Amino acid sequence: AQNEAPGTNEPSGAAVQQEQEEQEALPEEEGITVGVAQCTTQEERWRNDANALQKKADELGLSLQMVDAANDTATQATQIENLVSSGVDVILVSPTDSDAITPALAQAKAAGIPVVVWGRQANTADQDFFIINDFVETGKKMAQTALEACSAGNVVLIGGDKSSTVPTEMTEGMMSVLQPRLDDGSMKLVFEQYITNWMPDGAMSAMENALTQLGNGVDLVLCHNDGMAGGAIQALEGQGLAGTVPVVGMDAEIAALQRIVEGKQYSTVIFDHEGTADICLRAAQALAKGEPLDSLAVKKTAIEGAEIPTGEIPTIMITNENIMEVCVDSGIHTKEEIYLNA
Amino acid sequence: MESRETGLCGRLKLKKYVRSYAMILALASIWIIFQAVTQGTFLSIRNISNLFRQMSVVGVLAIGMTVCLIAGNFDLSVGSVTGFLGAVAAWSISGLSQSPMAAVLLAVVIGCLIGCWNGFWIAYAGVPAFIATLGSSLIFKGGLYIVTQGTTIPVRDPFFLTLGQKYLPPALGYLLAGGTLIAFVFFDVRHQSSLSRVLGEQVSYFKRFGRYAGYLLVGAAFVVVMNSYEGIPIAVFVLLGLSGALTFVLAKTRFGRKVYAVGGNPRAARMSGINNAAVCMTTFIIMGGLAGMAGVLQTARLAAATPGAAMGMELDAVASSVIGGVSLAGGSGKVINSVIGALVMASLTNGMSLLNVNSDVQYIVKGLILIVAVWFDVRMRRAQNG
Amino acid sequence: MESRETGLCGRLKLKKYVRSYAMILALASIWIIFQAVTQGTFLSIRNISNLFRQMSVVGVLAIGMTVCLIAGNFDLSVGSVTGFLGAVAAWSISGLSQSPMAAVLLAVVIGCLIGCWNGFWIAYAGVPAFIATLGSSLIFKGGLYIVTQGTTIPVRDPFFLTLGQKYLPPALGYLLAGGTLIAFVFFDVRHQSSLSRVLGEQVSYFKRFGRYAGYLLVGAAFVVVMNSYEGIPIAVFVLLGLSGALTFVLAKTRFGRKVYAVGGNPRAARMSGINNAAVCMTTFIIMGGLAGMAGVLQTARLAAATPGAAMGMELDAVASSVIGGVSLAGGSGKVINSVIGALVMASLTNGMSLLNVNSDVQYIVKGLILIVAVWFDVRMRRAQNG
Amino acid sequence: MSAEVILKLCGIKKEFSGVRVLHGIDLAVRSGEIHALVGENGAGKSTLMKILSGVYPAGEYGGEFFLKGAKARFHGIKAAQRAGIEIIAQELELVLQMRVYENVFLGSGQKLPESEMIDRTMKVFRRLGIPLDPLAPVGGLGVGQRQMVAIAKALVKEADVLIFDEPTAALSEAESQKLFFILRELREKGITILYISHRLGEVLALSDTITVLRDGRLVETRLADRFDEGGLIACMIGRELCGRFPPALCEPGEEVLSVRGMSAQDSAGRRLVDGVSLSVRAGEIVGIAGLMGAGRTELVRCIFGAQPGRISGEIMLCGRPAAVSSPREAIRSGIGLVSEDRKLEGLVGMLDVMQNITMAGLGPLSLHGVMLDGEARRQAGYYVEKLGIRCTGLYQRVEGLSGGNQQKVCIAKFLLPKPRVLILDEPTRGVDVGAKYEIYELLRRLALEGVAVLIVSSDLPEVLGLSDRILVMKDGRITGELSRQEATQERVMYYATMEGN
Ligand SMILES: Nc1ncnc2c1ncn2[C@@H]1O[C@H](COP(=O)(O)OP(=O)(O)OP(=O)(O)O)[C@@H](O)[C@H]1O
Ligand SMILES: Nc1ncnc2c1ncn2[C@@H]1O[C@H](COP(=O)(O)OP(=O)(O)OP(=O)(O)O)[C@@H](O)[C@H]1O
Ligand SMILES: O[C@@H]1[C@@H](O)[C@H](O)OC[C@H]1O
Ligand SMILES: [Mg+2]
Ligand SMILES: [Mg+2]
Repeated sequence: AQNEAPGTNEPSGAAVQQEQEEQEALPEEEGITVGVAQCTTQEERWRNDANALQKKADELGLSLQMVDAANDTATQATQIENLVSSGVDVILVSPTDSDAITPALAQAKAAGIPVVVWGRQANTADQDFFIINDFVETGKKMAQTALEACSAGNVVLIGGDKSSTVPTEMTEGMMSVLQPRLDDGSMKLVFEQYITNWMPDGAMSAMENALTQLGNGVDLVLCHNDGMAGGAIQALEGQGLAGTVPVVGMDAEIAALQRIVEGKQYSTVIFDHEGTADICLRAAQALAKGEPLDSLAVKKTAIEGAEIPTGEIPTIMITNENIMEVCVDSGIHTKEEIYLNA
Repeated sequence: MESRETGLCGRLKLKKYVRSYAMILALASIWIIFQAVTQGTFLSIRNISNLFRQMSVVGVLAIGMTVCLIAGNFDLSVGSVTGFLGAVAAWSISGLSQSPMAAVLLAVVIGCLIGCWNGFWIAYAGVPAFIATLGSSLIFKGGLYIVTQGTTIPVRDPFFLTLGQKYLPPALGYLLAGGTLIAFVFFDVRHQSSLSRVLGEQVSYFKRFGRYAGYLLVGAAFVVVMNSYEGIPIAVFVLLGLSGALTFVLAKTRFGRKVYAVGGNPRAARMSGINNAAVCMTTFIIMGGLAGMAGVLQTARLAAATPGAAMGMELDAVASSVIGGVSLAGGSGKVINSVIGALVMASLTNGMSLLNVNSDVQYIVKGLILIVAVWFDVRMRRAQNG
Repeated sequence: MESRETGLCGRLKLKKYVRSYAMILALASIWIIFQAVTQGTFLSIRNISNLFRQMSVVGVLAIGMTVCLIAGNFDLSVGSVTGFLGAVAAWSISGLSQSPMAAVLLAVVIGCLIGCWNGFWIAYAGVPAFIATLGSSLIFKGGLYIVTQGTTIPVRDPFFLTLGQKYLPPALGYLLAGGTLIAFVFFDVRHQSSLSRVLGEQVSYFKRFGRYAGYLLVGAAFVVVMNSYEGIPIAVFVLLGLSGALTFVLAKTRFGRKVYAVGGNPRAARMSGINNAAVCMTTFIIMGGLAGMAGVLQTARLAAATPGAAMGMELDAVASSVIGGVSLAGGSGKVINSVIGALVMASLTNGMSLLNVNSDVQYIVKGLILIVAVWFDVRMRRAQNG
Repeated sequence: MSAEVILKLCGIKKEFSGVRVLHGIDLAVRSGEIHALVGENGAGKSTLMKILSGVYPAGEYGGEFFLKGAKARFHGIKAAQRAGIEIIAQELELVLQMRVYENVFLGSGQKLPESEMIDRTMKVFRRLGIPLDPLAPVGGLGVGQRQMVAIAKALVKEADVLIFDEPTAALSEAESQKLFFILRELREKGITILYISHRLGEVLALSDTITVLRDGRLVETRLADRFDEGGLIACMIGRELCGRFPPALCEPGEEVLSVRGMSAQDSAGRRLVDGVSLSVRAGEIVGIAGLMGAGRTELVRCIFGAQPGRISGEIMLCGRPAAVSSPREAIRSGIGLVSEDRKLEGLVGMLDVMQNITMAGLGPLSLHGVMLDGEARRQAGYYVEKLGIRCTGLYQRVEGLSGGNQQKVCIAKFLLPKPRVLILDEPTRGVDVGAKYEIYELLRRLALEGVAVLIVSSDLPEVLGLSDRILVMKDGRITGELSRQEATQERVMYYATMEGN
């Protein structure tokens, strides 16, 4: 847990002290506590968000109270209720589920606490700012990038655990791009499987089975995240095919970046964590102070009859072409980290 | 001689109380610690209300699991089945435009049918409960994905949502609590006096009224706290009602006796003319119906049925029962203790989430507290039994 | 009289064989059905090799679980612990630049210590295994996230990866199989002759050599199939080796007897002067060490440790054992049957995935087949026992 | 007879949850004697022996005892075993899933190859004179055979002091005699034997010294030849017992139970019961005698619908055919069976006395499915009093009762549904003389009320004294029928050991 500074309203002695120090340093921000309810921090993509948020909060002099729901809808509802109980000034939430979150947000509303939603949509008017990461869009982008590497042949799709809606949305996006080619017969979706708990081991077995079934006749592998892409590439490795079949993933895990420069994985998706954190927290700060949000919103989204000001989470496709500029030049990783094995 | 023996019997009974108090003591310690480290948030009236609402779904499953466990079985499918039935309820409202009552009924009835299915394989086909219910868990997980199509089914029906989100009017709360207490004292007085008629000894009035006073205190405190927030949450009321009903069934009915006998020594039960298979089947039907109710509460609480709803909740349900001292070997246990167990689990989750610590640390602390709390309970009991 | 009873005993023995054959029969049916519907892919040499590799991690856990189950306990923490230890191994190579041997050792030793921890709470502090291992499961889940920092730890050490990905040279495969068979026949002949000396009755040579021929056939078929792909996968070899060792421990050592006794009737065991707590503790240490090995195999297979690794695998492990006829009540079971159980589970997953049907349908079909296969097994056994 | 004292007990006290069951026992046991311990059910015999053998470790009891002059403080059974004390407990503790020889050598601490264990097991059984397959799973054995396994288990160990807690309760005369022979042999070797039994005849014949316990106090220790049976009984129960069996008064009435051509096979196709026909009339007590393994238990289990495997034959109740394929149907049609194995099939240990007693008669004790608690308590209380079940109250767990009192609970359970046919398999297993008489009286009274009573017992004097008619079984067949007048021990034994047909 060393990479995460403890939350500043942590009641333990050291943290309290730290908080006091901060308050002395930044007297004008005294008292603003942002409750952050994350869907999970067990995946690198979300952990990076958490880290970026913490870093940004320190810069802005905000206190964070972070909780994470380990991808469980009921837990998240509970946690938001708890945040409301503990009297935070703003709530920042990445919903585990778009609808299931609504009663909890209604409670926040009732308690007069403004809400910023990020990562996934919340289907309720009880929110004040919305920063979207649209998985249908992401799926589309991934498929489009994949078509650069391979535009005909047998496609294998390895999806995430259907206990969240993400896999369904990503597949929807991917299919909308591939559909014309599937229709004209130049591409064939030969294998589509969704892996319990997003387990890389399950993805590896599924890929082994796909290769066996198709006599290695696979031309493109679409994976819903990098962990599973890693499993799929292991299976390809077993057949000496790693590097010859393009594999697409998401999340920009360090292991995936390494594979990209090795040529074993074709692409991944990075969520601009710093940018996300910046928008989220500035929106939160503005809401807490009652300031306008105009400069942060790029558009308005109509949700349940309300027009919610909306910001955008930047996502960037990463391939071997742009990996240096996106990941190294921006300072996210060092070149040595990425080129460890290449 | 007689009087000495009844005196002893009194003492034994007292010990039984102490036994359930051990876990209450552990719970109290957990609460006090959280209260201290959350600087007062944990035991705020609002959070107490949250806590109880948060435990209600698992609580309903836990009391059903208690019945299964007492009969010497268990049900690994309740997580999936709860999710599935919650989705069925949501879909019957949103997709089929059924009335909320019909949706609740549908979930409970299908739940009972699923219970029949599980019970059939276990009681009549002889498949071990572990496999039969693991299989069912897979089946209804698949069913859940089919019903939800991998996305969320939102529910907007206000009456339905009431179940998960609204509160009893305060006055009604007081009325119900008062009524329950009076009924309880009435039946207990009758019971005690018939007892003393047989055992030929007066049960000490002092002790008895002490007990009534205790119940009154706990009940009143509960209702006052709940009412000073918004009232008793309806989901909590449902849980308490079902717990009361099941407690009655287990303690006072013929079926209840059979459940304990079958779980305690199946061969002896069979040799006493009990139809073990039918008893086992019935416990699963009860469990299924309760899973239906839990699914409804879960969907109403979240205003939506999600593909991941209630996943893994079977473990929480079993854990609640075991924390409450129900033995996995069957033959012993009480519904009320499982509710306390569920409260312990919910308190750990709630308290940890109020604290601003990393989720990995949360897991570790939660695991440790769980073990230590049960160990304390076990130790107390051992010390009592010499 | 004497001879009549020994005759009966012979028949009883035969029945036991039929008993393990029942699940083999079910397995065979599953294989044949999949072979038909996958149009020959399922039983292709390549897929058989895949199948065995895919089952090896769960297999290692299942044999450990068998020991726990026989002793009347079980371990819900093995999923988390396996993930944690796999990450520890990965981190000791990638982060600490340890040698692969050291990494394996570290994982196994820490595994044994975790076993001690579990065993301590269960055997000495009296915490029910369900709670103690559920708590541990939370603790090491937290530990896993701390070690991995929520991200994948890639491993490149070629020697380490060998464990998960490479094959024994075909010649070595033949040699080992041959050697094992010869050793087995040698010891069996010795054992049988000492038995027949005592029982004063000749065990039919015909039956005996029939049995040897059977083993030879199965063993040879296995090695030939594996060798005609790339050889016996090292992970599978590890699983078989560990199974052999544990079979020996359970069947032929004093500790093994004690495990059965403690699980079969703890009071009887205690009355016979057995130190139940020590036996229970040891079974958890074995389980922990095996979880370490399983973690290593898992990491080697994926060439990486991931935060979600082995999540929920405890259920697969218990399921494998139960499918293999190990009773959750303790006192009976065999390692080899659990391996067969793991093979059944892996076959279902593999076959369904070859078929590429919808994942929701897969869950349903898998659940159904699981129940029906075990039901068939139970029925066969019942029919045999009248 | 003035050998040294090997065991010396000083003021041994023991209480369970506040109830004192041993009030300071002082006793000296001489080396190489057979020292019998007698007393009513619940007198504290087993408890005392459990203290000596480390079942209740040091610290859980008051007082102290010395073994060979040294103070003994055992912290567990293992420690007692190491010191040379071995117990065969009253409630048999065997691992049913394991084979006979494995049980015999369980925890023996000896490192032996399998064939050696089998060999030694066979030798022990040969000495005991019973043909028992060392490889058979214990779960398939009858109670008597299990008792033999437990005895063998103690015999293969080298102990200085052997404690036998009612070893013969489930053995018939012939098997008991073999055991006595061995016990005397052991005595010759200098091994000390503590012996508990309710069969006073064998106690008088076998032991050198007899100690009588009553209500947790030692009332007498005397050389055996200073006692006669009447005196011993008086000493035990504090009063004289007039006549050991109540007189048979009645004229049998209508035929209540009639069994035709009953046969049962086990899974291996062996005939356990082979074409048995019998009938019992109202008011009649019919006894079934036979040696261990004769198939008596299987026969009565067939009648009760509790025998697994292939069963054929018909059962008539009061002249009408009755389909009895499960205990449930049997109980419904008015048949009750008190099983020989109370622990496995009789009691639910963790439930209380009331719940156990009412278990087979829940129907009449409930209204629309709701228990009539007052009535249930009244009825259970009635039988507790009537059978003299010694318990701390209706809410005591039956686990905590002494062996004999547990047996009485089992009997009460089947008295409560008021059966027309009551079958009792080893009805007085572990029951003391006083209580035995009460049970006999009760059975006789039931018979008078028109119940048909069928008893299976290995206690030959009991069968002879109680039954109006005796059937003798051998190898699953009835080999002889004797009226009360014709029946003698010799005749019964003749039929029980008859070769061929
Ligand atoms: N574990 C226990 N818990 C509570 N009471 C017990 C327990 N064990 C024995 N007792 C009580 O102690 C008393 C003595 O029991 P014990 O078993 O020593 O009697 P016993 O002389 O062996 O009788 P029996 O001839 O029936 O075997 C009885 O009243 C019994 O109820
Ligand atoms: N389940 C079983 N499997 C195999 N053999 C059995 C089984 N049950 C009983 N037997 C055998 O059947 C025979 C008849 O036993 P049964 O119990 O009827 O004898 P019994 O006359 O009642 O004698 P006792 O009860 O004194 O042992 C015995 O040899 C016993 O070992
Ligand atoms: O980043 C992905 C996340 O958004 C999804 O919820 O779970 C899988 C992850 O890989
Ligand atoms: Mg006794
Ligand atoms: Mg018998």
